[in-house]
Amino acid sequence: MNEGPYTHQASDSAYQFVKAALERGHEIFRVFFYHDGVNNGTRLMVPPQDDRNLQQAWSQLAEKHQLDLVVCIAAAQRRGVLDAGEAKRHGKDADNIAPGFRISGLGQLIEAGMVADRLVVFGD
Amino acid sequence: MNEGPYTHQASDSAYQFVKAALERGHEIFRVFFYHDGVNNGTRLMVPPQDDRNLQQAWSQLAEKHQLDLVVCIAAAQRRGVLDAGEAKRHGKDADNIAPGFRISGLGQLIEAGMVADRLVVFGD
Amino acid sequence: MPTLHTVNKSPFERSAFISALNHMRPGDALLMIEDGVVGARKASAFAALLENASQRCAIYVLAPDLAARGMAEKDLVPAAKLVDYGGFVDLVVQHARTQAWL
Amino acid sequence: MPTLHTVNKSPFERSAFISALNHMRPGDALLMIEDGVVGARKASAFAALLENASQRCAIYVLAPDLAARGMAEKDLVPAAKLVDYGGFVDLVVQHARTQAWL
Amino acid sequence: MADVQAPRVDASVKKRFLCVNRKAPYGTIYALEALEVVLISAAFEQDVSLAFLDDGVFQLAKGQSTAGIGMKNFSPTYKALGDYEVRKIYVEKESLDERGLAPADLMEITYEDEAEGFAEKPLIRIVSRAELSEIMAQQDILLNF
Amino acid sequence: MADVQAPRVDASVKKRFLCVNRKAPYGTIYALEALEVVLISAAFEQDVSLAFLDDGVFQLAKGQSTAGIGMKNFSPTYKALGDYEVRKIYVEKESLDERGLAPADLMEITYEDEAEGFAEKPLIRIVSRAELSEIMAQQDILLNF
Repeated sequence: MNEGPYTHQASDSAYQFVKAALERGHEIFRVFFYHDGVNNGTRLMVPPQDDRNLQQAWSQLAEKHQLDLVVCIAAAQRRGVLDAGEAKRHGKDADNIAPGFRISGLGQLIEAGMVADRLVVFGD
Repeated sequence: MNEGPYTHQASDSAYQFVKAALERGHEIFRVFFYHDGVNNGTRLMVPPQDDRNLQQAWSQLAEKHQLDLVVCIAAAQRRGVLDAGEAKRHGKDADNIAPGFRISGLGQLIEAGMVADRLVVFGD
Repeated sequence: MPTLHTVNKSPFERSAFISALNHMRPGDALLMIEDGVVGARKASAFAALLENASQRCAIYVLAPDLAARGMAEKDLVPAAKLVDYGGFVDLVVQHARTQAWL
Repeated sequence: MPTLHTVNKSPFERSAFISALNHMRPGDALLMIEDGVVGARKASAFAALLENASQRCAIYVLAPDLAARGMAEKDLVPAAKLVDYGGFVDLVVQHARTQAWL
Repeated sequence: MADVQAPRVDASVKKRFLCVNRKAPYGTIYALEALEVVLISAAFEQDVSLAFLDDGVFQLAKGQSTAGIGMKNFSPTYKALGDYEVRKIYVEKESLDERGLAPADLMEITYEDEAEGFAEKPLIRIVSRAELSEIMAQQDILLNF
Repeated sequence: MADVQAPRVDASVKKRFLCVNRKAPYGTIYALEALEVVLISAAFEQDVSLAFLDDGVFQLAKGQSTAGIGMKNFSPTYKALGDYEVRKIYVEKESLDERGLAPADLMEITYEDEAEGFAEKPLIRIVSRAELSEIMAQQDILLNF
């Protein structure tokens, strides 16, 4: 997942794809958020009430299916997506990571490529 | 300013343009951050030490030249950029707006078009 | 095992569609999603190119994205087959790898 | 008063460059910035088109963006004039409006 | 659709704004957020018009149905533009042609002409590329999406 | 350039990864963040190669100088790829031709061949479009940027 929410359809497409794969009985080893994709993982988003909330959609799907949603740490730092530990480490007074997302390294993408049978990229 | 920091060069280009305009003695009436551009206004970004910090660059330029940096409220809500008031209003436990940025409505863009002699758009 | 190629951008806006066609091998499949679906319109500037590619590759269009843009199967080149998100998943399974022409 | 057109994307990647050329009026100016600078390369697929446009419009290329991509004036079509960010500002002032072909 | 604010500037300023729409809807948010700008602009009593060219013409396509992609269908809002004092919507003919689209493939967008007993009149004007270039050259402000 | 982590999976898994680079540098971050993926992948002892096609060929252009745009010049990192066990960098000939670029316009990237007394050997291989299509078809994983 290479793009943030709302501006590009990539997050919606990836979400619909993952949901369909789960419905088909496939296992989703991991969803890796890279580049602007890390912006899907902020709990501060407040979309209009008649619009979808992409962070909540991902978080709820993760909870229901025990999905591993990984936000790339280097990409997240550049763009201001932090968990409590990261915030503390960098002297920031707030964090914004959403439930169900965890911050980890790029190696998690390579690892996913090694373990999973298929890897699909969504982006701009 | 229609794009977020780092992924697209738009924020860098707009920053260099504004700096050059100020050096030429022009007045910058306002910088309006729309679409993903709102993501320039998060104080949580922690880019690598050998890279530029675009939020700080904007904040410092704003302080030095009394620039009016306006983040579109509707676009910011969608993407999770909030000030303390917005956070409270929406029941969020944190905010992330950076110093020198203020959140306001889209009318500020129209108003800027009415008042300024020129309007230049930077985006993807 | 062949490759699934996805194109998510309009060929009128970006060259990714042409790049995909240029790199597809016989037996590969092309799936047009998001704004990419508009590239499958019949009577458009890209219709002939797509019909030609369909001689050696299967052409799929994501139906929900097509409907969002006000189009239906009747608006497309005859070679295009509609799939839903489940069909997208099946295509990923049926091909050894996916190349996303972002 | 004429219009300044900015193009920030490569013509090899997007159609924005062609759209800009198609909508420029005699006396308008084109400024190529960011990845758009690669469209001013001589001997590229777009060089003839740009030389042709230069008969009726001024063509500018943002020098800092050109240098970032490993190029210099000698790599460009002869009609292209280099400007820095200050020159960009001057162009905006000298034209009544700016059309950004995003 | 978005908060309306009272203009805080000299109300006698009236400029020509053209909102230039070049992207297909849904694949990116530019179409929707451009529309939000137009709706807001009504409160400022400016001379606002819209141009649809390149893939922007798909924004006006009839029969958009977004149930399958989980996104909101905002195309009905275009039909309300007449109520927001928009009087000029330009669609480029060459952009339609290249995409195999005809004017009949676009939504009908009308306004009520007060001067003629609120008669419903079409808002969309199909213009050539040369005409659109001329229209762009007559504007004070170009809002690019 | 980024944190190195020990692989937590079965170390005997060895897949062919191809990093497909299609965008010019600096205008977007994809080139830089793709490079970060390649550097990290070295720790996993996979068979990683890189392809440069379309505007991606500009990533390898000689003489990049970013002082004027305030961004970091990351092009020297490509020259270090040999030290990260990368042995195959493919550049598409047709993409060079269309852009008026010759192989001599690209940076020299070499690796030390252990089998031949650490002789410096070129890492870049110019391949035709057909050859690159074939190479893509031989991969397990395509990383698209």
